[in-house]
Amino acid sequence: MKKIERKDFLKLGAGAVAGGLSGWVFSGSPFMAFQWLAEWTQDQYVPVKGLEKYVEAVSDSCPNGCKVSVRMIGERAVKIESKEGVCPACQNALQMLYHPERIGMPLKLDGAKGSGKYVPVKWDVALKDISSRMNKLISEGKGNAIAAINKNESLNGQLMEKFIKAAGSNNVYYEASLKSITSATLGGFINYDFANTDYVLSFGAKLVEGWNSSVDMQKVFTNWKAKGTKIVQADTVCTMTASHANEWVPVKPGTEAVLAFGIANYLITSKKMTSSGDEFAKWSQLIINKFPLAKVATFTGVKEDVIKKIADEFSKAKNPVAVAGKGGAGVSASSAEIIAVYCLNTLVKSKAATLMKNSAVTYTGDVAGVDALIKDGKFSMLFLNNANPVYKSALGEDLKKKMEKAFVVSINPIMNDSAAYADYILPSLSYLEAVTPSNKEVVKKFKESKDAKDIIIALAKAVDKTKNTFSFSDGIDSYKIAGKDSATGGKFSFNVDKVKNVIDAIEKKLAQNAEYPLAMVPVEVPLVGDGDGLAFPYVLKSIDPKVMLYNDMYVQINRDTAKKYSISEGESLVIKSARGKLGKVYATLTDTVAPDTVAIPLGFGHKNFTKYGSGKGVNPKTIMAADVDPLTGTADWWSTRVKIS
Amino acid sequence: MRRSLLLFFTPFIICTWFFFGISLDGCRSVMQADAAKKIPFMHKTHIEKYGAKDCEICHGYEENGRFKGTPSIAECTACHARDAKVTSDDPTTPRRKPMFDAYKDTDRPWGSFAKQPDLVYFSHKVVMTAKYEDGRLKARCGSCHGDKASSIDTKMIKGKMLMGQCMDCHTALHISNACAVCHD
Amino acid sequence: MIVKDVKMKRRWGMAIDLDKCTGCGKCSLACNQENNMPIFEDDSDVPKRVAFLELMKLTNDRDAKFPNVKTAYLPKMCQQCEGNKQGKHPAEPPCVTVCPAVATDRGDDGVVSQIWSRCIGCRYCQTACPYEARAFNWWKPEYEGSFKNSLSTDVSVASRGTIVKCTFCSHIWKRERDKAVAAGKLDINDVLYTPACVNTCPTGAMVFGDLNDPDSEVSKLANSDRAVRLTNVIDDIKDPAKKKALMDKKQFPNPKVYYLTSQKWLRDMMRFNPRNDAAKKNS
Amino acid sequence: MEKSKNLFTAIYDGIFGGTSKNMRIALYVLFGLTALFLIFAIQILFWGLGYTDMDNNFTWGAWIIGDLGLVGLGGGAFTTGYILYIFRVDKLRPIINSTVLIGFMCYLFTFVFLLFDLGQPLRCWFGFAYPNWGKGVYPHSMLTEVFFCLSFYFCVLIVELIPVILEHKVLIKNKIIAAIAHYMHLLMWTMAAGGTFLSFFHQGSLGGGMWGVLYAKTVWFAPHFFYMAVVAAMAGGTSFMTLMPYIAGKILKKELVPMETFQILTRVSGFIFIFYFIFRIYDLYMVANVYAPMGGRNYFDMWGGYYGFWMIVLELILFMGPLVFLNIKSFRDQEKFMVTGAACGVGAIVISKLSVLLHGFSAPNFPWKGFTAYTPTIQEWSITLGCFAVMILIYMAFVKWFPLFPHLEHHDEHEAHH
Repeated sequence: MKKIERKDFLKLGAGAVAGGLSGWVFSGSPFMAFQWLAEWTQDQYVPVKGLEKYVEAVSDSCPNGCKVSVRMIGERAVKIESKEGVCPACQNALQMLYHPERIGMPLKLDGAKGSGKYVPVKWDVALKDISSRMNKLISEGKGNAIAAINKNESLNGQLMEKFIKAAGSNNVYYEASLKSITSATLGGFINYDFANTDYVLSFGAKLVEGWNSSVDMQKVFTNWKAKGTKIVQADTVCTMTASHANEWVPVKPGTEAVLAFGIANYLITSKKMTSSGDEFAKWSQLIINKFPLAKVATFTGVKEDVIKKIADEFSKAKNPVAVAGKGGAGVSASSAEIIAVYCLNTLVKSKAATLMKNSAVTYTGDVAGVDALIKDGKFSMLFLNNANPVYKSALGEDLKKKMEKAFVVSINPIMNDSAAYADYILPSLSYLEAVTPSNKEVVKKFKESKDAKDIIIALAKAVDKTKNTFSFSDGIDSYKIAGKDSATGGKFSFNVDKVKNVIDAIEKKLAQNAEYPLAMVPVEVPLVGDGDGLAFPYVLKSIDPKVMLYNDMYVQINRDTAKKYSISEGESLVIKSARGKLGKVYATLTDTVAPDTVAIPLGFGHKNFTKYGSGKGVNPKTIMAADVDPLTGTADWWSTRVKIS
Repeated sequence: MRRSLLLFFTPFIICTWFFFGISLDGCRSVMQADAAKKIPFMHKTHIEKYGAKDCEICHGYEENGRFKGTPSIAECTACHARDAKVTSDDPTTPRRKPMFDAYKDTDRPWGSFAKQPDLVYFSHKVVMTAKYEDGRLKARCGSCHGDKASSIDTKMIKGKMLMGQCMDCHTALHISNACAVCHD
Repeated sequence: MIVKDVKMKRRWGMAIDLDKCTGCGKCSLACNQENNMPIFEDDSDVPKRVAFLELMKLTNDRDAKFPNVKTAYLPKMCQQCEGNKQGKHPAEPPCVTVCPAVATDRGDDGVVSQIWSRCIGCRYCQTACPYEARAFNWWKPEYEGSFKNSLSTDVSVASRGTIVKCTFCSHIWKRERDKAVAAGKLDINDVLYTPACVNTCPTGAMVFGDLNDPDSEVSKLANSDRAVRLTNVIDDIKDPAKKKALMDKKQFPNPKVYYLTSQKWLRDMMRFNPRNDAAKKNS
Repeated sequence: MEKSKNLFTAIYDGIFGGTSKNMRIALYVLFGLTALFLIFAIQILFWGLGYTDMDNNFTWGAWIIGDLGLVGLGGGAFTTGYILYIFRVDKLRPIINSTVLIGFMCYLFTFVFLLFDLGQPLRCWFGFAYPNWGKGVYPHSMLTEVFFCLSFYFCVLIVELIPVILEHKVLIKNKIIAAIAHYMHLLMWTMAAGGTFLSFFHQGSLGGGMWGVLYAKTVWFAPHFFYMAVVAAMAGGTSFMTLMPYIAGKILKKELVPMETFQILTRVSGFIFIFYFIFRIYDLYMVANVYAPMGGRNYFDMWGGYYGFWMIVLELILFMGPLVFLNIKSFRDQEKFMVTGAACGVGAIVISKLSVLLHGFSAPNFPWKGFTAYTPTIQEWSITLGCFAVMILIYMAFVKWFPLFPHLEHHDEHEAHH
């Protein structure tokens, strides 16, 4: 036997190591270890499993009352489906329901307004504080200094109206919408019988892009396509409605009203048609004198014979209807425009447009509308019912200043631009957590948030004067007192005294302006609408790169106009109007926009709308025209004179 | 030279064998479900004594066809009633089992036979109802789970499912092996 | 006993009527919800965005000037290409042949699958895809806080550095199949389903079904004159002999998503070269 | 403490000792780039590819450009080896070690780049474990072919490189090592032959076939692309293999490789460049006239944005270098023309690879979309340049410490004898 040397140990060791390694490798475990490592380094999330079921729910927060079927996995809602159609907000409700920035407790301002510093408080503390302030105001005889702005006419808006009226104030308003401005102008909103019309003459209404009730309009659109209803769209930008229309009348920005005057003029003078509205004679005289066809043609850029042709077709159609209210989710029109278009309906005796009224909703208070409240209204206490006027109103900056001086209570589930100026934020629910007569809550309520209806009822009960406003204490019972729509709209009046000024203002706005040579009109982006969608990531996921890319917002400019101002694709722009200037936006050149027009996306530029919605683009309403219309009580911001540099 | 080879290869072979074994065991234990069985359950006794021939009595399906898996304690206490006697001479009535007292009705104190990763969509119902043209079932419980019905072991019967096993069966039974058949 | 091959007899396809599409974007919402799309703080980083269904806005301002312009929205998802038989080569989608790890593959029902756990993240399939239909997880898919609660269990969450794509919601088919089997239906080939986007379309612009079934609505639409497939120039050649000759020289994507339109401008915009297209050159 | 300080000074002197000031600055830059490479490598490997400017449209970027360039130019190794070992052109022997080393490094860093480009680098073995081989003899996926041929050829290069290391003056004193080195050299022709065989495949697949088979992407589709890439690698690679030792020689101010060797190699290169040029013209003709119209597109419409048609023009201009200077004897005999020719050849190859990538990805896939651009981020630049820095450092180390240029050593010995 040879002596064992150090060398031999080396050999033994080498053999052992090599053997161990090969054994390990051949067992396949390194490959599994790799797989593991790959999964472990990335912390793969596995959704919690559970039993699948479907639960029916009805939306109580949107005026349409969307009916949906929610797919549940255990206690979690994972998908919203609907057979009958659902509006974008209701379809995206899961993102609201499970938003990481949901407010779970009543919040009390703890710092300067707008600082965003809030401390959570108990419900009874918050209610007590609010009610004592209300009691004080009412006892001092300043009940009318309490104001409220509702998002829409859904049941909680109606309850809010009842509550504020009971407190002795007239100041309940609704965010500017088609219904609110039409009602303020005509005394009732218009119920269009679109199913039975054969000719639709739309003055800038983005019929398929969220206008009025998007669910109904999608159905109407399908019906039109099937029946071959003729759609004529007057629009500045080639929108989807304009593209789908049988005829697109490319009018110059902001001249939809003038086109309506022209058509009315032609129908009255050549066809001897008359309207049944009050002061028709006075109005027709005004229009005929002010807007001869030649002048209309120069203003609108539509040739005289085209106007005549449209008017002829419109008057000869079996059941024509003219539609006013420019825009999709965000609607803007002057009272003169609404009246002129409704006048067209009365001239041809359209059966498809009826004035309606909701028994529980009045849109005007001491002043005509929400922007009038901001401009002229005096309030020392303001309730915001899911409304976001700071963002949505063209006068939002003014409202901020007024809110700093007043006591503001905001009822909403997630932070928004207006709630950031509130003294109290009372957390409400998404509709999936709410109870309605037809369904139980689909998902448990988030922390201590409460149904807006319950919050309003609790508030009413806590205030001495309004203690007996509601005979019930549970929101579910409020469905009994829900308002009903009925065709008892007010008498249609041309209101010539007030409208005359509006018409003058339109004429002035359209006159040549050397300082501000361009017109800025808004366009809406799918799902974003006028801004409500922006807090939700799945909405952001669908935005076209030609609208927003890397948080930069793009405005659309006509190619020839861009050449005139030597703007190239993607160049950064500063847009200025008489009211101020916008932050940096970028240009995208397209021929879908009329010459000398800047089409700017609406709905971006939130300052405080969760981390997903904030700081994305700019809000054009801050520089948009803000002359408050005496009848609608809202600013007609649609077309604004601007310059670019 | 021969000595050198011997010195090298002896530990080489031993270590290869040893580490191969250990690593393979390690892999297997990773692939397999938790072996701990808190409640000793004997399949064979239950089947023979009480005639529970159909596995679906305990391992049934939800309404939408998803497999329920292991039964909940409620299903055990349905026979082994919580208020029955612990000892009894009557062999026909199931006795109370004190070990259930520690559990709620909704508990399922058993581990799965094999857990599938999240990206596998496996439907017991579809596999169990697939038939040949002559009407015979393509798969039985035993095809994957082994002969549990006659098992007298009260220990957890562990299993492991690797994709290869699924694919072997699919190939043998001429079922598509395309990825999306099982994965999403 | 002879065991017959059990093949899917379905060949799923989709038809999207662009004349009916209003661009409401609900298909995109439904798709994001159904397929557990990751949520990032800034999803305006479009080039790195992870989404299966892209709502593309197209206009004809390449060919026309104001006011003769038109606009349309085009929901674009994976077009589930088939390729065509070229000589001895079997028909293969452009992405499937290139994958080095067999992570993507075409099922019997014609749906191109993508298995993220097999994907090594080389992005060759993305390079090969002419429809930009595949998305790469450049970042780890995130679902901040309570957003996790809205995740469906039927679609697994992919890891960072893998490709994901639309599979016509094939998990819904599995779901429907389970339901049918539970209800006692044995022939799983009979089971029909509807992907999330089609299910939610409010105007009925999207139609989904079996292209193998000549009576199905989708095959009728696909065979109609209004059908046009995105940038698939082989469709422009009507002469079958010439078509075959061209297909022998080269494969074409031949997608199973058909866009329907009666508008000439839309058909033009779906070709790079409408005035001088392959049809004229080769006919 | 004292010890480590000593060690540090020893290492520092070992690397920087006896170098000129310029060389030291160059070394600092190279080490700096290497450090950046390491830092950003960790970031990319641990937190993913989100930090690059690649996106769902521009799926590949700097690293694949690096891959294409490295593999295309590293292809000189197989061509030179083949000419030396199979045709027995022994005049090439002085350059072969350098060639093998460059080839080795090119392939090594091709792997490194490929690894960085994977979203799941830990799953890189899937390429071997689950290859997409299809039913035929040849793999279905070009990338599978790349995986296999590249790794096999890399093994061949390692075997070819071993004698260079074994012939180190310390190691060669061991008799066994000397014998191994000797016999390995003798048998190297088998490696050269095998390597050439393997090279043909992966050159074709990574350089051209990978793009040529993308039938749905009209920008790239060209069935002959596979073969063109092989010719390109042979033409450009030989030029590259000339250029590197030449530059090293200029820096060291020594004749590392005799001029005669350079001229033989550049002559070969120029000759192959004629074929490559003809092939490229055929390629342009076919793509513009047959394949682009087949895919429904106009060839010139596909060029635009930042990476426009100027790339083709530049490439054609650069072609003139090798075609004229390397093929006409009177030019080739003059050192400056020879080097310019070789540099232009390398340039033409690099530009063609760049245009495959940049132009191919920037061209829109939809008729209503515009051209896109790609601006590599600091991470991409650092990793790309860092890899090149490491390559240069390795080459320098070999020049300094290993018998990379046998000619030089004979030369030195010769001088010592006198």
